[in-house]
Amino acid sequence: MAATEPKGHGQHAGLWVFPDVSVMSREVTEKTKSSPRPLTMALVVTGILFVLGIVGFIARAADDGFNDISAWGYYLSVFSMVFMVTSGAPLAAVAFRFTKSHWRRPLSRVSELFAIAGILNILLFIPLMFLLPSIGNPDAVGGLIEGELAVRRTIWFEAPIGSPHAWDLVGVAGLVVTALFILWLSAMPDMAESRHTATGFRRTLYSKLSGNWYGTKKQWNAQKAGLALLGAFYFMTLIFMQFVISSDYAQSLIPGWKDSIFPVIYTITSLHMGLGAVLVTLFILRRFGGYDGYIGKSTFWSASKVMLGITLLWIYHLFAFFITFWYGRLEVEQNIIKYLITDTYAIIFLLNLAFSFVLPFAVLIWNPVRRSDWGPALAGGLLIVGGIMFNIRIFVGSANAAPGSDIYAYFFEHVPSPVYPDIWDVFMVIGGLAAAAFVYLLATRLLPVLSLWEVKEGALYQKWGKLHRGEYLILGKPE
Amino acid sequence: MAKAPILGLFETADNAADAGDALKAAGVSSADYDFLTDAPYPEGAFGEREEPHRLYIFPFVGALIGLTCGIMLTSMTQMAYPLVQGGKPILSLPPMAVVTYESTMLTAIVFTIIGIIFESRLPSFKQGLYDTRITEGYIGVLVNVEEDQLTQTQTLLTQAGAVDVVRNQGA
Amino acid sequence: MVTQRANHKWGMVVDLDKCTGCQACVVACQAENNIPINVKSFYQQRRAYQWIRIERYWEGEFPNVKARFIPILCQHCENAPCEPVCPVFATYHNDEGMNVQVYNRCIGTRYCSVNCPYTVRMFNYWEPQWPNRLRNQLNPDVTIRTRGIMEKCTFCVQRLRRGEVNVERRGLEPLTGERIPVGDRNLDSKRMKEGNYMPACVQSCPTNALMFADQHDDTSPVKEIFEEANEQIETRHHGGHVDEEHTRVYRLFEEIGTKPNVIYLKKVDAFPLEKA
Amino acid sequence: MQEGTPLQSRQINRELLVSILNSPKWFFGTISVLGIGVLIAMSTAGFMINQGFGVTGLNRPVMWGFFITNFVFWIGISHAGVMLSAILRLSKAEWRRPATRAAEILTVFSLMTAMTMPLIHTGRPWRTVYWIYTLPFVPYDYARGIWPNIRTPLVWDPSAVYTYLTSSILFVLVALIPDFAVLRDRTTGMSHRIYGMLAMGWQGNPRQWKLQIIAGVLLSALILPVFVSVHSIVSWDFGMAVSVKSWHSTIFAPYFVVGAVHSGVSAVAFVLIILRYIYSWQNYIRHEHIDALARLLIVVATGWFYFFVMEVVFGFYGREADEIAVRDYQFMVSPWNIWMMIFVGVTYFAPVAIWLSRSARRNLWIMSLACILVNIGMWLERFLIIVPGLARKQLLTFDWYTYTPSAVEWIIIIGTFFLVTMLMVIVARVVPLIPLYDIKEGEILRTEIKVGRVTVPATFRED
Repeated sequence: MAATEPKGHGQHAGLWVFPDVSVMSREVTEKTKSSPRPLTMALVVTGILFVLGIVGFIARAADDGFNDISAWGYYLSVFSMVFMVTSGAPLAAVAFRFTKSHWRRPLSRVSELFAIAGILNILLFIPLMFLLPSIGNPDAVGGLIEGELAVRRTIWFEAPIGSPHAWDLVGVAGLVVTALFILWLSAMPDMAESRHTATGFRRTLYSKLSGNWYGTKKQWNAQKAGLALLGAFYFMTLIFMQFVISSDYAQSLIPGWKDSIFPVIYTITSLHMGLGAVLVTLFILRRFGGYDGYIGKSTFWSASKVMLGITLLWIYHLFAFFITFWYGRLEVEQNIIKYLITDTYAIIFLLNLAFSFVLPFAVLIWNPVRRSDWGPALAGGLLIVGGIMFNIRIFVGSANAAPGSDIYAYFFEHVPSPVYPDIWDVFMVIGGLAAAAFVYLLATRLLPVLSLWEVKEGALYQKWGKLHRGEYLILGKPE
Repeated sequence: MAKAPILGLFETADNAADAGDALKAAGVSSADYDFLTDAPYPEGAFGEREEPHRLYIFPFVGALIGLTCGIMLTSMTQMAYPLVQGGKPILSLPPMAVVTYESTMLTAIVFTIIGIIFESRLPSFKQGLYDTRITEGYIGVLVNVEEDQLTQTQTLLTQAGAVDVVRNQGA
Repeated sequence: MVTQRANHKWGMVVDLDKCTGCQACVVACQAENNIPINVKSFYQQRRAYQWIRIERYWEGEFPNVKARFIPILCQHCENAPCEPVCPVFATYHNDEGMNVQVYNRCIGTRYCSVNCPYTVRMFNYWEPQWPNRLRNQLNPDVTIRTRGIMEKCTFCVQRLRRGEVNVERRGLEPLTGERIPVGDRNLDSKRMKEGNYMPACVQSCPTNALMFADQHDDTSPVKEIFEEANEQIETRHHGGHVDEEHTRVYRLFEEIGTKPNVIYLKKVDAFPLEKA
Repeated sequence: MQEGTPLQSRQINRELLVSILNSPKWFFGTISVLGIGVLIAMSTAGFMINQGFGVTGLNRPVMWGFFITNFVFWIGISHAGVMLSAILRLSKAEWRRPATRAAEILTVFSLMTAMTMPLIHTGRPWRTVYWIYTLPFVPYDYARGIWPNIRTPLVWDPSAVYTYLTSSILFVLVALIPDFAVLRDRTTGMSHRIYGMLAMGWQGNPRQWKLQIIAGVLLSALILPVFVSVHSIVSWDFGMAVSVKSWHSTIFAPYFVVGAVHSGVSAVAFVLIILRYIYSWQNYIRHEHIDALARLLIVVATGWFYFFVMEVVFGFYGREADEIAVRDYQFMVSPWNIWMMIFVGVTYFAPVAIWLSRSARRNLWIMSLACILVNIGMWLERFLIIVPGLARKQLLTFDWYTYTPSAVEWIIIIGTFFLVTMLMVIVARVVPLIPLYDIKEGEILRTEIKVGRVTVPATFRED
């Protein structure tokens, strides 16, 4: 079991854990192999919900077909939820590895494993290709409409071949593949370590994937460089894809909605959901998974500061959007505010505001709460709910803003009434989220949820030391 | 029987810490001696006492005051001078939010500054026993003892390795 | 004894079909409102004072070209972008639907002009000067603006005020001067015409291209035009469609949502240019 | 990240107070030259106020020009200080230590300079008292019952900027108390008394130090939101203007903030290089500090570029003729297209290309070149946002015009640069631009970890 820390001076006791690396590998691999009862239960439940989701999808398809996007608002939003979580979560590992923070070490694998759940993005996206109305106005073909109304407003200005549908799919797939590469590269040492001790399918998997990794200096350097490069590339692709998805499937569907900050808000919400999911997972692992010897509260504490930051960023960007639209008296802007904020989806918006800013902020502003492990996890959960509300508000709203051919109108001139989910929509939303959880749970059986090599590396650079009479943490910063 | 200050100057932090231990052993209460340094040593480096403070209250109080003032100023000025401008409501909230936010932050910060100065017991212009060598890297151990114990405290400090011991003139 | 003023909502209609671009309105405005003489350098520096200006656009290619004229003045918007940005309340919307400028408050941040889509707000770059022989033509009812402040079209508010005093308060018929019974002391368009209680540009327009009246006044020619314009907005709000072919009514930059109190009537082009 | 040799606190005092305790020969010469420049600018401003705004190049469509550009620029520079000291304090980055003080003082002075711009750019500056005293709690012209019109961004501006100015001045002063104590112990006579007053009887006991440290973190956390709000509000001066198509964009607030950080941090890096050169502070402002700043700048610049691209993309996204007109004027029409190319080149591509190479990051000449380039670019950015937008405001092409600044404007703009430099030089004579106690703390906390044969630099951390 992990070594207990010496009592530091002041209130920082209980913050740091120093894993006992000698037994770590064995213990973690044991945990990975074992399948405790609650876990199997969770697998069963999520699996059932997953099936329900598929049922809902089929029913929806049978009811409405794939022609009119306005029937698929909730499907759109559930795709976006899964996309936000699974693409935002790996960023935690990438970003904090970039800043060389020691506290990220127990966190990185947990966040990278979301890449496997990210495979769902591709599956979920395929129907959307058929749903997105084409850019060129079909009425314009007969020469009935020329000029500004001949094409929808999109970021694909002159509509190159196959855009946006095919390119979006390529982008999503590329993002998922990049994330999987990062996972593979960062898990390679761990797989190599246990490729001989492991049994069954894991043995074959590990030995296949870890290739000829022997941990030579050269290999380590190559791995570090590769992780850095892939990380940078992943970050760029992520930002770009979220810009594309948010403007293709939300902004361009509301005629005349020209809001340059929306992609940024979307990305921040995605960070909310990703980091939230990571912290909730960490909390479960620490409290119930028996990983408390490896995941210190310091991880939660440092992550909570970042979380507080992005919570404030969210409200800041939202206000920047709101005040700009409110101040001008442009008809289209007033209508969009009415539609998305004050009138049609007012309740959803209030929930979104509460869960994305008010409640998490109220939780995170207290130092003792941030030092605990439940506080940040709670805030993470709240942020996830907020993200769900955000997606429902934006995507259901966009899909139903201008049904039929009004989508090619130039201005958003009258405000429609809200669209409530029917039973299939509920199935799809729950099922989609459950699917992500299901795949993630499977993934935790596949690979250790703790990045062994990183934690070991961290153990080299963190220790307790005496300065005169006091005892403090010593952090080494390797170049 | 009044208490008198005495200040021992040490080259190294370890000696100063030794002096602290010695004083504790000699039964001087931890409220009676202090370590004067020219740089922030991490808390407890000399095994000194914990310093409780209530600094965190100040920003909250300030923020509350600023919030109320901001809301009152912005809303009441709009009501007091009801001119329609650009079809906006007389009491338009989004602009209020901006100015109110600024006033909140301003008062919070000003209160924090006041809190810092107050909590660190400044300004204290009739400065007690002090030596300019402290800002040269020497570490001062300032002890308040009964006047009759001054001499033995001085010897105690010297044994702990004080390079110099300063006392008030006429004591 | 002062009787209560009727509540007015002034509005102007510009019939582009009648406008010949003769600039009479510009001159009249210049004379009425004590606007400084626009010397050559003012035009070269693009600092000419023109509360109302005739914009001239060419249509088509030489040899077959047509000149198009549009008089542009302060649109007295309901949602005027210039108003809320003034830090010192120097411009605001009064209860007669007019966008008024308070010269004494103005400190000249020029934000209102920046925020005016029609660029009808003039800034006094220099101290205004008149040659001595023109001193006596200055209108005593209008303030002379000092340098460093904004000024703009006021719908000749001084004339309207005189009309209010004479008709609504003192109750005198503009032409005959006999007393009006207290019941109908209203400033309807007939009395406005008789007493010239209308902006100088309207009064001076030789083709009656400019119409000015109270939108609440049933006898006024502009009433139904404004109603038509407002109906169009309503229909569009309720998802209806407005047939652009069969209406001449429009407002400048309608999509900005400024809701001007000046309405333009499209030109009916009897002999359109053949598309080259 | 600690290179260089360990330092004794005697040595630290001697070397960091060199600018104060013994006056350099070049001081008065420099001051007088700068002062003359400032005087010329001030008298030019006086001439402009006396003659009226006719002497500038402004005209009817383009009512805002160089002054507003310069205002936004200096506000942007002022964002360096709190950005650096706050974010680096909060993230406990070791290399912040020499950078914070200089950055904060640069903040204060550039803010003061920035605020002169809107004052002299009003038509009747002698009446701006009615506008400027719209701080929270200070209603103006009470007698006539006229109150601030809080609906206008021009009133949000002063409230934000004065909040920022007040809090950063207090921030600097509080952080200066221990260093004032050092100076109090080193000086005699009048200056001794003054520094004694400023040090407020600082002793340096654990309680005072603890609160000093907490103050640093707490104030950073409090000022950070203010600093974000300031430039957002400055950007809303433009974002709220519906009539100027290219201004009315929701992204302006974050776009301006990131741009401000970009130019500000570059400015701080430049100031640090200058300080290192004139006071020979090689032991304190080391190459790794400039290096770290440059690496931070790569991230900031890329973030800025992202927002820039967003702004442009969504400018075209609307497909509205009036917006396209502005964009066309910006990107296609000479000379604006040339300025635009220069601006993007020197703001992003050239500097980032430089910063990507480690050797260039550690070459002070190249670094200062890059920093200057960034600031030229950021000045151009504001200019290219403000003027083309106004010159092509709406589709009334009859009123379209351009803008050429007059000599008066040029002189005043250059004068502001003289002013900031002069203030910095003067303040370097009275307060240490590198926090002594911060450096000393760094020396106390530095240690090493042995891993096998190598020793890794490490630091003691209280949490």
